[in-house]
Amino acid sequence: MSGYTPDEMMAVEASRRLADGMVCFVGIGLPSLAANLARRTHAPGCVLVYESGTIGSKPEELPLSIGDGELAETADAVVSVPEMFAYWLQGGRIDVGFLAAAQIDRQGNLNSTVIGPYEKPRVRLPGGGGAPEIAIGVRDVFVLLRHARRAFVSALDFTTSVGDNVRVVVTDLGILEPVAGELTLVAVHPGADPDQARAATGWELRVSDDLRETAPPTDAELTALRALRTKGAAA
Amino acid sequence: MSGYTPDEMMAVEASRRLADGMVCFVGIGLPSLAANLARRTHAPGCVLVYESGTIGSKPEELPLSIGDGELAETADAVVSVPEMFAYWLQGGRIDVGFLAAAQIDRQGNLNSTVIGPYEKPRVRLPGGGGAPEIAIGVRDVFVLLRHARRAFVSALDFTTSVGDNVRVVVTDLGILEPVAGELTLVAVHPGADPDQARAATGWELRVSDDLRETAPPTDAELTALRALRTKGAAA
Amino acid sequence: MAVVSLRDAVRELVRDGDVVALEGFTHLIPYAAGHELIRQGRRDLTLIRMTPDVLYDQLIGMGCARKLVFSWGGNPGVGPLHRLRDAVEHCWPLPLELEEHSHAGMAAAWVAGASRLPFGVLRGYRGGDLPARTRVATVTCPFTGEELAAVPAHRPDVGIVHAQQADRHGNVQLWGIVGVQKEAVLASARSIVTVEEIVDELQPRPNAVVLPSWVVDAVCLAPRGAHPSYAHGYYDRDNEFYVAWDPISRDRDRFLDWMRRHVLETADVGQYHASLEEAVVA
Amino acid sequence: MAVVSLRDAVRELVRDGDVVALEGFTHLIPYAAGHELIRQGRRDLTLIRMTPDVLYDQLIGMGCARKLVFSWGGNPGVGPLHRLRDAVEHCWPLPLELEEHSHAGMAAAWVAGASRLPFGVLRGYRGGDLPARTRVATVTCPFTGEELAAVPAHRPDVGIVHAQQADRHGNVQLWGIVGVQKEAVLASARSIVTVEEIVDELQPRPNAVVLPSWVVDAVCLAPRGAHPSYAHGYYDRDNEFYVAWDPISRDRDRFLDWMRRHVLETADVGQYHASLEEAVVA
Repeated sequence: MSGYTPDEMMAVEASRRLADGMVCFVGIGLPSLAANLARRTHAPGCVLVYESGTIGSKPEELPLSIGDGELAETADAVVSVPEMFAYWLQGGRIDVGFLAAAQIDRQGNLNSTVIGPYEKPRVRLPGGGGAPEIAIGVRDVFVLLRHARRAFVSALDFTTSVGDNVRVVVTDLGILEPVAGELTLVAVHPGADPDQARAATGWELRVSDDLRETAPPTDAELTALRALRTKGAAA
Repeated sequence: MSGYTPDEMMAVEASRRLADGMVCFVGIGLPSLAANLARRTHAPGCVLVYESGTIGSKPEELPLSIGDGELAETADAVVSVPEMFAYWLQGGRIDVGFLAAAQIDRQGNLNSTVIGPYEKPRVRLPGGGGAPEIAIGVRDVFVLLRHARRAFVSALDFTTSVGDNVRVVVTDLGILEPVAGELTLVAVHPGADPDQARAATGWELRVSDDLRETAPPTDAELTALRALRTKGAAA
Repeated sequence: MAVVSLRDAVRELVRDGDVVALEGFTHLIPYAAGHELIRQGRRDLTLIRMTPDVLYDQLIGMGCARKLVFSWGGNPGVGPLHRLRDAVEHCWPLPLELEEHSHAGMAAAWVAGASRLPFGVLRGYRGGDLPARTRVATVTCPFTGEELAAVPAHRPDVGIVHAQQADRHGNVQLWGIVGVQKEAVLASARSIVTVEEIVDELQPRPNAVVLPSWVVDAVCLAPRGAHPSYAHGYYDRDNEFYVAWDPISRDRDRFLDWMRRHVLETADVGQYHASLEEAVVA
Repeated sequence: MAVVSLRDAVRELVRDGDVVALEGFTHLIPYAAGHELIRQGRRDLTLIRMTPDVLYDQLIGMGCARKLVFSWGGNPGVGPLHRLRDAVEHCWPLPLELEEHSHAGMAAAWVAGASRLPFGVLRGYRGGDLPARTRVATVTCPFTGEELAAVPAHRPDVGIVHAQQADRHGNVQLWGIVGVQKEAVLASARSIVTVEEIVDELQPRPNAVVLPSWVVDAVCLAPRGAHPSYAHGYYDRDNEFYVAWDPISRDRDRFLDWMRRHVLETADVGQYHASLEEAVVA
């Protein structure tokens, strides 16, 4: 049980930041994994909200899409998509929103629109989806993003959402938090070091003076996490 | 069966103007009676919409209020009040709206707000409710109002809703329709004459050159009407 | 959210001078909560409701309200509200300020409030005298140039609604004609929901509105707490009561006597119903 | 409204150059109707949808679309849409104009369309590069002075959705995750609803959207017409198909071959499913 993947470390660390009773706007993939893990471990009352309109979903299996049937079946309430964005997100009722992106800059601004120029992109990405208003509508934005120079860039190709409410970026190497307006490495995961993070960052990464080491996933966390993943894989 | 009341004549005449398949925004009292009568006689596919949010209500008994439980139970759909006004009324999906009022002028403008000055009213009336937007949101407004000088006035104390879409005013004496922008007596009910209508109108009432006489309620109409009323009274 | 007594909820959550909405569109009108406001002698309230009916007549007649924000104030299917008229026409027991809208305007103001927008937009308030007498403005569509009406959002201090059920966690479900109750709760800074029943688990129902426990401040058990209004699936509207209210409310003394007997001298909704049954027997 | 064949509905109601929305938020995506658009060779369409997924990848790859109005274009949980990318990055088979919004902006545009308002208002589109690239403007609150975003209403020529059931009169009911389907139908000048089943009478269900027959132009029977999306209560999402689409759609020839075999050379949704089963067996 002592071995674990970088993705597992990311999901575990993100889940730890969710407190019981928090209301979370959850996307698919690692965020959904992290939020469901929190619900299965230390935060059983964590409320999962999916942008498809499900409020308080309690899926047994990890969904592949944000609109899987189980999310509706296990929800406290299902509302229309316009209501979700107007009454619930814009209504200021969501504590935490998870975001991912193709690029992030040192202010926590995110790009999920294009790589290259907008009119003639080298890579056309899926686009903003819920991100622009999640970024300004929730109290705390958590970003989950693997560390790489092409992702941690000095200048975004396109600003899809603004970084004002980004409180933490969890990567596969460590944890960044805004310090005096700039994302700063405040912790590294076991086995990683700050130089790896510096090398994987496209700007000159600040490192906190009291750099911490993340606690590795506990056996209980890994067991709960893998139970979730297995179910998801079996779906 | 040959005897009938002025109210019955009004309800029957109003019901005759509803064609099968028309979608009607219905208020309580005579409009509800007229619309339900139409549904029981010549227009079984007439769709009754109540502002409480019920669409396609098919009440067995006449409701006392626009929010009676039976309206919801027998509806094709029940929506929230905001949705009713935004998607359905403002959405332009309603053919006919019934309005009543305390006062009407020769342009069909209506007052259901105050008698006397607004700030120091002699009689404070219930207010506009749905009327201001029904008056501009439906294709045809039908007004049901008993003829009296205090109701048919040369100048309203307050304009609650505008007369632009008023197509007919059914009174206990006859029928008024706009002719060249002014409500004109185009028919009298059996037993009534234009002078009675003139005397009960606070402006100099125009009378159509080819004044018709309304057909009296048929036995079938009266039977259906009284069946409805009896049920309502027993509720 | 906690399941608490209605007395404690009103004591802790409603203050003199508050803007309070007790919503309900004919169905599920929160009478028990309104009566508790009267018992606790709240004063200077600004009362919001699309269709103020007999409950607001009672609150106004008992001197709880300073201002009314509304779109239709009558006794549905019966006639006028005599206490409302007496306050507006003769300042009894107190003057009552009015802010008057259309239903469509009120509905848009509720949606804006629930959406945390400062205003709602509608095609309305056209041509009549209402715009000159109320808080309404125009906005111009930046794409078409059309002028539309803007109404300021409702943002009450307290929103109060009645529902059929809550579960033990305080999740609320109401169904039937749902009116603007969801919007009233979500637009308010604080909220109280009275319920017919507390159940182990909410069963999803057609046309239901569900309010998760974390958007409600207090859930209070108040069986038959909507009387003389009704609770779909529990009891019917007491149409006879609405008819009987007309003569009771016409006369100031008779009104005050009725309120003393059935509200002030009863402690809760159970005693209120007992007092009504006694009155029928007597 | 009339119950007609999907072929006739598309032939009569959808024209080249139309603005068409086939909505569905992961659930109830109207694949059968989209495939019929491809079979009939519609061209120059402006396609609207919040979450264009594999169906729009197919329409774009087959050259039906001139423009896409959207907020998130991907294969949910899998990756990018290769046909969408190829059109945007390499103009294959045709250039594709994009009008790009956020989900919140698209939702507000749908609500405005259903409400027959020219624009929707939201607190959004702030600070990023999107406003410079799309149709969005600002409006100022006449009461508070706050600046808010305005989006132009969606008003498609044709709105197409899939639902679980219609009754014999053409009243439609859908339930589960309901997305923006009600808004898409009500915002459109014409509408087509494909259904899993036609029943004698609709039974009211929790969380259902009901569309009365008189707001729908054509109801078409299309069992399993949402595949590979799903119909709550009928069949599950075919997650494997979404995963399998990635390699199929990566390659132009393989894509065209797949479309020929399963869409162009099949006459309807029944034959489409038969062709998929054959492919598995083969």
